[in-house]
Amino acid sequence: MAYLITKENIKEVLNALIAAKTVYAPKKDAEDTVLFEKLVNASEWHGDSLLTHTTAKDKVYLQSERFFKIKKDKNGVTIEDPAEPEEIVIFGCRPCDARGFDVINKLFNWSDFVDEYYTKRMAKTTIITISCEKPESTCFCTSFAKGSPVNETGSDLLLTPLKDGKYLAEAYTEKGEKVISDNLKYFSEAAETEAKEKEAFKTASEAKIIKKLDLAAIKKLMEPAFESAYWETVHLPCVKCGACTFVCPTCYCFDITEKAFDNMNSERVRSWDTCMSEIFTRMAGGVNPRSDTKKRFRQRFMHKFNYHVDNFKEELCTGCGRCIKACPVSIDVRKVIEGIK
Amino acid sequence: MDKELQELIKKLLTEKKAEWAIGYEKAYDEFSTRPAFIIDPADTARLIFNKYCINNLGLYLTKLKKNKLAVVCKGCDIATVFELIREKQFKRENVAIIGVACEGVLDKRTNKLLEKCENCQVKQPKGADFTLGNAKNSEKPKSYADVVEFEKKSSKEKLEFWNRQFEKCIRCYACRNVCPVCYCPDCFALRSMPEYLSKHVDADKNKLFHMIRMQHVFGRCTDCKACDTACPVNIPLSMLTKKLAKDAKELFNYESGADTDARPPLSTYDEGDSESDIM
Amino acid sequence: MARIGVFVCHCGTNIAGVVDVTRVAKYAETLPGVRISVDYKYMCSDPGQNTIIDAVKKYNLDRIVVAACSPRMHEGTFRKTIERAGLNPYLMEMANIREHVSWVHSDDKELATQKAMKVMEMAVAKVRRSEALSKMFASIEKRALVIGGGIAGIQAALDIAGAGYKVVLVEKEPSIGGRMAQLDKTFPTLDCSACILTPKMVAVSQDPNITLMTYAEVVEVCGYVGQFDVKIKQKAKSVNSKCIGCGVCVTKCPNRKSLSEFNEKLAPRKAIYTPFPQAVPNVPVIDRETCTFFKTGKCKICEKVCPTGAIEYTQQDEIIKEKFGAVVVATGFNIYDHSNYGEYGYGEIKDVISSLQFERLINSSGPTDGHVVRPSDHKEVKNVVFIQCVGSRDESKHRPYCSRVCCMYTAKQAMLLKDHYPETQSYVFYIDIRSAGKNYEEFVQKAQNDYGVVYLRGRVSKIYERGDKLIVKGADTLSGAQVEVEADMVVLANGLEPKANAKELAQLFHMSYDQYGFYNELHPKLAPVETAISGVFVAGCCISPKDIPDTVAQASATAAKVCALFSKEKLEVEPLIANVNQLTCSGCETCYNVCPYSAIEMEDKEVRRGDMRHVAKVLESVCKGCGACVGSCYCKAVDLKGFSDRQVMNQIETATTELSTND
Amino acid sequence: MSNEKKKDINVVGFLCNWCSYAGADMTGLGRNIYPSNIKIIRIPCTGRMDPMMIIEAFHNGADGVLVSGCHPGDCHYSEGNFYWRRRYPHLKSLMEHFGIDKRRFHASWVSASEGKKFAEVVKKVVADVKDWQENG
Amino acid sequence: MLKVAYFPGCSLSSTAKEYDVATRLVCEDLEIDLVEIPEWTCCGATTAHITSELTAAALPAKSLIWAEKHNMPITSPCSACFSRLKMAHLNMEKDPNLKKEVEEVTGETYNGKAEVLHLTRVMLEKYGLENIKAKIKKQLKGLKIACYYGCLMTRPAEVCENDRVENPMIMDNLVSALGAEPIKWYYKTECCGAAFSLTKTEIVRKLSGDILKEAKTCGADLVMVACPLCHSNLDARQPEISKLLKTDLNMPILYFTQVMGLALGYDYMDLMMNKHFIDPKPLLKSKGIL
Repeated sequence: MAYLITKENIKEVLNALIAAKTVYAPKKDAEDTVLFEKLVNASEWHGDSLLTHTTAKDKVYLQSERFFKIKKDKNGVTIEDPAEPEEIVIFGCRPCDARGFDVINKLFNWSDFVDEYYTKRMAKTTIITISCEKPESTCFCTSFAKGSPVNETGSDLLLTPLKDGKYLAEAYTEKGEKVISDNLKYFSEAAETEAKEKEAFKTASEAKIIKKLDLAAIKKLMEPAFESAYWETVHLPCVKCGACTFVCPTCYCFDITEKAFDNMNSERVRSWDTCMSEIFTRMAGGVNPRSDTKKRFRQRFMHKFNYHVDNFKEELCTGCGRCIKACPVSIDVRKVIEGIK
Repeated sequence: MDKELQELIKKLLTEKKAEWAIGYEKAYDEFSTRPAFIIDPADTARLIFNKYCINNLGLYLTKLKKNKLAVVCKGCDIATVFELIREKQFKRENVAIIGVACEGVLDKRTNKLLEKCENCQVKQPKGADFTLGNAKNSEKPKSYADVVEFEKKSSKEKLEFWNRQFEKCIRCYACRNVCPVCYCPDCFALRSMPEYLSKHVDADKNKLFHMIRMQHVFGRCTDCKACDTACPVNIPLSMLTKKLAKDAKELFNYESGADTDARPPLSTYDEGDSESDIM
Repeated sequence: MARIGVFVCHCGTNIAGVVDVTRVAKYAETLPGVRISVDYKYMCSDPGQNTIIDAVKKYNLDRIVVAACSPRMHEGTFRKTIERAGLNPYLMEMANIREHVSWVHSDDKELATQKAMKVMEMAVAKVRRSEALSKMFASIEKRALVIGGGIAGIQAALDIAGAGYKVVLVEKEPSIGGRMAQLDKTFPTLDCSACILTPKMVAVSQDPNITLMTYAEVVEVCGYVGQFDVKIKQKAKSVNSKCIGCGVCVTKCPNRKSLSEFNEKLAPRKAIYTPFPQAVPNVPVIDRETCTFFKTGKCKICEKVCPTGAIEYTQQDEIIKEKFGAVVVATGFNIYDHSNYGEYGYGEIKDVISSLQFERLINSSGPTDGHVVRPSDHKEVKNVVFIQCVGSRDESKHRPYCSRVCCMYTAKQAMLLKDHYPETQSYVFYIDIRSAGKNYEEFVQKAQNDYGVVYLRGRVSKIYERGDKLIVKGADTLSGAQVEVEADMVVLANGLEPKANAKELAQLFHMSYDQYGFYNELHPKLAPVETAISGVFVAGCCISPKDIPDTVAQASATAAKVCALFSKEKLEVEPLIANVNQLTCSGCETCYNVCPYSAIEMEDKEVRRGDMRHVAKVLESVCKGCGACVGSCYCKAVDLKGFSDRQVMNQIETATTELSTND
Repeated sequence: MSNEKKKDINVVGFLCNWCSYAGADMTGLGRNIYPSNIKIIRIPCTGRMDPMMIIEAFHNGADGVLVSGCHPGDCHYSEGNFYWRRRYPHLKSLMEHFGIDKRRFHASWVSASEGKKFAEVVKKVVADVKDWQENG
Repeated sequence: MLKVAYFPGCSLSSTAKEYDVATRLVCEDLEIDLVEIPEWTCCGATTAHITSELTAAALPAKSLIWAEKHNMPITSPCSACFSRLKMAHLNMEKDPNLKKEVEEVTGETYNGKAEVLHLTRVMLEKYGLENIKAKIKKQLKGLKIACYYGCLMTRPAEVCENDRVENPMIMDNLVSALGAEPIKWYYKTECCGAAFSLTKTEIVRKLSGDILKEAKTCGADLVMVACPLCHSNLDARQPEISKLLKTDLNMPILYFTQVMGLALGYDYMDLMMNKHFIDPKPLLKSKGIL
C-alpha cells in the first residue's frame, strides 16, 4: 500500500524516529562534507545533495568492528563479546546505496557462512531511501539489472518526490511498514494517479543518466582479457590509494588484527581493507601475488564485474559513481571496463 | 597552448629525448582532467592543459620505473620535481620539465580557485626545460594568515578541531598516495613489526597517521595541496602542509623544492641553532 | 612465546630499603612470557649470578631481566653472566630500580615500589623484542698517545714504553716536566722536586719506545678504541734538529720583553728560550709573538751565533696524523686566578703572590736564586701571611670543592721560609686543615710546633697597602677577635682548576666533564682512570686536584689499562649498530648525509628480483651505533640493534599504561 | 566520576646514554628526590630520537614527554644532539598545531655530572604537565 | 634627551636638600630629564624588609610600575632608596607569588621591565663619562678627593652590579674626568655605622672616625659621597669624631653632584654648600676653585 507524505511531515517522522532510535542521515559540516551522521534533530538533515561523500555502509558494516575483548585477571581468561547492536535507522540514502546493502547482505550470508556481526546489526537496521531526482554525470545505475533512480532493492521504505512537495512513500518490508504505522498521522493514502506520477518521475530521471553500459558484453570480454596488454597502461594514473573502495557501497574486503593493550587486555578487530593496498595480499613470508600495481588495479575490476558475477549473478557495483568522484586522478570505472579488449 | 604542447611532446618522443611523456587529458566531464601517459608520438592529440589540471604530475616520477621522462608541470609542480631530484629519486638530466604558464587551477569539487593559486609566485614557471605560454606572477607573497589565525586557538580548541576532522577520515590513504614525497617503499602505516599504526580505524589513530605523515614530509613537502584536494571527505590538510612550509621558513629559513642541492632542515644543523626552549 | 626470567636485586637495603622487592618480583610473574621471577640480596654477587645461571638451565629461559642498579654499572657483569649460562649476552636487559627509583623516590615507598614494578615491566617489554647479536671484533693499533708531559704523562709513558709498546708523548710547552718542575720541595718529605723529576724526564727522552713531541697540541680526533686517528699540530719551534742545546742563542738574544711562564711571570725571558735549564728536550723555541725578527724583520742574532745552523725561521706549523689504539689524557691543572678576589686586591697588589710564585721565589734556580724578596721592591720579608682556600671551598667563586693540596703546601712553604730565614714569622689563615695522608698530619703539626707558624682559623676580609706594608685584616674565629697583621708579603694558596682548554680537549674525545671542566671518570670508585670513552684513560689533576703520589699512582694505573688493552689480539666491540632494511629503503641519502662517522655507503643493488635500486648500506666496522640515521629515516628503513623501534615502541607502550595489578 | 581514582601524571623520558642517563644516575647517587611520574627510556643518543617515537608516546597516552641529551658540543657521537636540536622546535610546533599543548613536551641538556639539574628538570616537566591538566 | 624617572626619597627633601638641589642643577646642565615620579611613596628603608617582605616589595613597586609604564629607567640619588627599589624588583622576579601579592595590593600589574639604576650609573653609563667631560667648564685641578661609596650602592654585589665590589671605581673615574685627583685608599666601602647614628652613636663615631682618619692619612682634601646617610654620619658627626680622636679632621664631605656642580661652574650657594657642618669654602678657595 502506498502513502503520501509532505516534506514537512517527513521531518516530523524523522524527529519521531530520532526520539526512539539512533538515526543516521546526511549531514553537512563546516568543510561542506556530507556524511551519514547521527542526528539530534531533523533540521540537521541535509537532503539536497545527491550523494553523500561516503556511503552509509559503515553504519552496518563498521569500518572497525571489535569481535571480542580478552581480559586476563586472577580468575583466569575471560572473553568479552561486543554489546548487542542497537536499533538504527539509515535515513535518506539513495537507491544505489540501499541496493549496496542488498549486495553485501548476500555476501555475509553466503550459503553456510553467516557473518553474525553484520547480520545481527543489519537485522536491527531500517533503511529509508529517497529516489533520485537529479542524477549526476557520474551516475550509471541504469546499467544494472535492478538499477534505477527509484529502485527499492535493499530499502525498507522508499520515498519518491512528486509534485507539490509531496513524496510517495512505499514500504517494502515489515520494518518499513512499521515506520508508517507508527507515524500514521503524518501519512495519507496515495491514489492510482500518484503511482503513475512515479513512473513519469522514473522516466525523467533515467533520461538524465547519460551512460548505460552493456555489462553482459563486458563480462564476456573480461575473462579472456586477463592477460591483455590493455592493463599495462590503463592502471598508470592510478595511485593505488583506497579512496574508491572505501567510498564504495559494495566493497567489503577486510583484515582481522589482534592487539594487546597491555599485559592483561587484548582485542580482535575486523577493519576494512582495500585490494588496492600493497599489503592486502602480502603474506607473512613477504611473498605477494599482487605485488604489482597493475595486478591490483585489474583485480578490482575483475572482482566487481567478473568473479562476483560468477558467484552471485550480479555485479559488485551499483553504479553510484562515487569512486569516480573520489578518485584523486579522476579514473572513470565506466571507461575502464568499456575499454577492455 | 594545447597544440603547442602536443607538438613539443611529439618532438621529444620522436627524438627519443623522453621514453614517456606525462600530461593531462580530459576525464569524465568538462570539469575533470586526469593524467595521461604517452609513449607513441602519434598519440599526443589527447593532451590538453586547462584550469582543471589540478593533479601534480611530479608524483609519477617515483611511480613509473622509466629512465627518461617528459613531465608537464605547472610552476608549482616544478618544486616537487626539484625536491624529488634532491631526494635522489630521479636524475635531473633524465627528466624534461615542460613548464606551462598557469593562471590557477580550480577544485573540481567546488569549482573554486585553489587557495594556493591566489598569491602564486610561479604562474610563469621557473626552472623548466621548456616553457609554454605566459602568465603574470602575483605581486603579493604567499600568505600564511589562515595558519597564523589557527595558531591563535587554544590547544584545546585545536584538539577539538582535529578530532572532528579525523573522525571523518576513512584512512583510504589517498592523501599519502597522491603525495609526491610519500614514496616510501613500505609506509610505516602498513608495518606490523613494529606496528606503528594499528589497522583499527578511529579518530585517534587516524590522527596518529596524519601526525606522523606530516612529520615525515617536513622540509620535503612543497605544499602542493595534492593531499588536500584528494581527500574524499574534505579534511583541510592544507592547514597542516602550510604549517610545515611556514615552520620550515621560520625556524630554518628553508623552502622545499627550491634547490636540488640543498640540505633539508632536519638533515643538517648549525652550531648556532637556537635552543631557547631547551632546559 | 619468550621464556623470560626476572631477577630483582635488593642491593642490600639500597633498593629493598625503599622498594618492596618481593612485590616487584611477584608482579613480574604475572607478565606474559615471564617464567620465573626471584629476588635476591645481591644479584651481582657470585651466588646471585649463579641464581641466574641455575634458573636459565632449570626453566630453559631464553631472555633475562635484571632489576637492579644502573646498566651503566652492571650491564657488562650480567651480560657475561648469561653468556656463561649459554645465552646470547644481548638477550639481557637491566631495569634500573636503584639510581632511577629507590635512591630518588625514597620519599614515598609505595610510589617507588609501583615505579619499580613499571620500570621492570618496561625492561621485560623491551627484552621480549631483543635479538641475539653476534660479537664484533676490531683490530688494535698498539701505539699509545699520552697527552700532557707532566709527572702523570711522564709516568704513564714510561710504564707503557717499559712494557714494550710504542708511545707518543705530546706536550704543549717547549719542555716536559709540567707543574712539578716548577716546585721547590715536595711535602711531606721535603725532598727536592727537580731532583726526583729530572731523571724521569731524561728517561723519557732516552727511551726508544717513546716519541716526544713538545710544543705540540692535539687538534682533531676521529675513530674509537683500537683505532683513534689523531691529528697533532707541531707548532713551529723555529729551531731544527741540528740544535745541540748549547744555549748561546738564548744568552745572546737581546729581546727580554716577555715574562717567563715557567717563573710565573716573576722574571723576564728571552724571545728564544727554553723554559728552564733542565728542559727536555733541551732545544729552545722562538716565541714568534715577541721575537724582534718576526715582528720587524730585523735582528737574526740567534741565527748568527748558532754554531750548528739550527735556527730555521721558515719553519711552519705542521699537522701530523697518527693512529693510536689508546689514549692517556694527563693535562694537569692551572691555579685559580686570584684576581677574582677583590678583598685580596684584584691581583693588583704586587706583593700578594700566588703559591706557585712563592715556589719560584724560594727555588734556588728561580728568578731570585732562592731569595724570598718582595716582587715590588725586592726587599727581604719578615712577616708573611699565608691565606688558604683561595678559589677552593668558596661557593661565591663557584669553586666549592677542596683542592686537597693547599693545606699541605702552605705548611711546606711556611716551613721552607723559616728554614731559609729563621727570623721570619708566618701566619696562616685557614678554614680547616686537611692533612689526610701518610705523614701529612705530622707534617702540619711540625709546622705549628717546631716552626712557630701561627695558624689563625678564619678568613681575611681585606688586604691593602699602607706605606710599604700590607695590612691584612681578618678574623680569628677561635678567639673571636678581629686580627690585623702588618705583613711584608701575602702568599695565597690558590686552588687547583682544570686547564683553560680542558673542555675543548674533552670535546675532541667526547669525554664528559663536570661543571668546572674536570674530566669524569667512568666510575669514581671502580673505574677511576677510565672514561666513558673506551680506550681513553685519564690521570692526575685533570680529573680532580691531587698530590704527586696519587697522580703517579693513577698514571701507572692508566698504563696498566693501556697494556691490558694492547695485550689482546683483537678487540671485542659492541654490536649495537645500525642496519638497513634495503627492501624498505628509498635511497634518499638522508642517513648518508647525517652519519657523523661516514658509516653509510650508498649502493645500487637488486633488492628483489627485478628491483634495482639505489639503497643505503651500513659499514659495520665504522658504525658506532649513535642512531642519527635512525632518527632521520622517514622510510623507517634503518634500525638500531639493541635500541630498535620494536624495543622502544614496546617500552613506550608499557610506560604509558597503568600497572595491571591483579587486585 | 568523583570517586574514580584520578590517573596519575605519566611522563615518558628519553635519555641519551652518555650524558642524561648518566646524569639521572648521578641524581640517584646524590639522593636528589624528584617526582616518580617519569618513566625513563634509555637511548644511545638524542640523534636516535625519531620524532615518530614521541608522537607514538603521546598517542599511547603519555601526558608529557621529555627528551634529554648532552649539552651542545658534548655529544658522545659529536653531532647527534645538533640534529635533535633541530627536530625539537619543529616537532614541538607541529604538535602544538595538532593541539598537543606545549607544556607537555620538553627537552633539556643534562650532562653526566648534572644530577641536581636532572631532578629540577623532572620537577619542572611534571609541574608543567600538571598546570596543563588543571588549568587547561 | 635622556629621560629618567626620579625617585628623590625622603632625605632629599630634608637633611640632604643640598643633594637634591645639586642633582637637579647638574642634570639640567647635562640635559638629563629627571621626571619626578608623581606621588612617590616611601621606599621602605630601613625597616620594612625586616618586618614584612610584602611591604618591602609593595612600597617601591608603585614607583617601579610607574617607571615601567612610562618606559624610563628609574633612579634614586639615595643609596638606600636605590637598594630598596632594586631589591623589590629582583625579589618579585625571583618569587612569582610575591609578585602576585604585590599586584593584588597595588592593584596594578608589574611586568618586571623596570631598569633600576643608581644615580651614579645613570650619569656615568647611561649619559656617559665622555659626554660629561664635554660639558665641564672648570677643571678641578689640585683637588684630592677620597671617593666613599659605603654599603648600599655596592652590596650585595649581584644586586648592585657595580664594576668591582671591593674596589669600586665609578666615582673615582668621575673625579678624574672632572680634573681632580682620586686618591688611592682602601676604605671606600667600609661601614660608616649607618642607622646606628641615632641609636648607638659610639659605634658610628668609631667607624666613621676610622674612615675619616684613613682618608686624611691617604692625603684626601675632601670626601665625596653619593648617599645622604653616609653624608650625615661623616659630616654631622665629624665634630664629635674630631673631639674623640683629639685631632681636628676638618674634612669636608661633598655629594658627588655638588662636586660635579663645581666643575660645571656653579658656586658655593648654588650648590647649598653652606648646609654642611664642615664648611668646604676655605678648602675650595685655597685650591682656587671658588
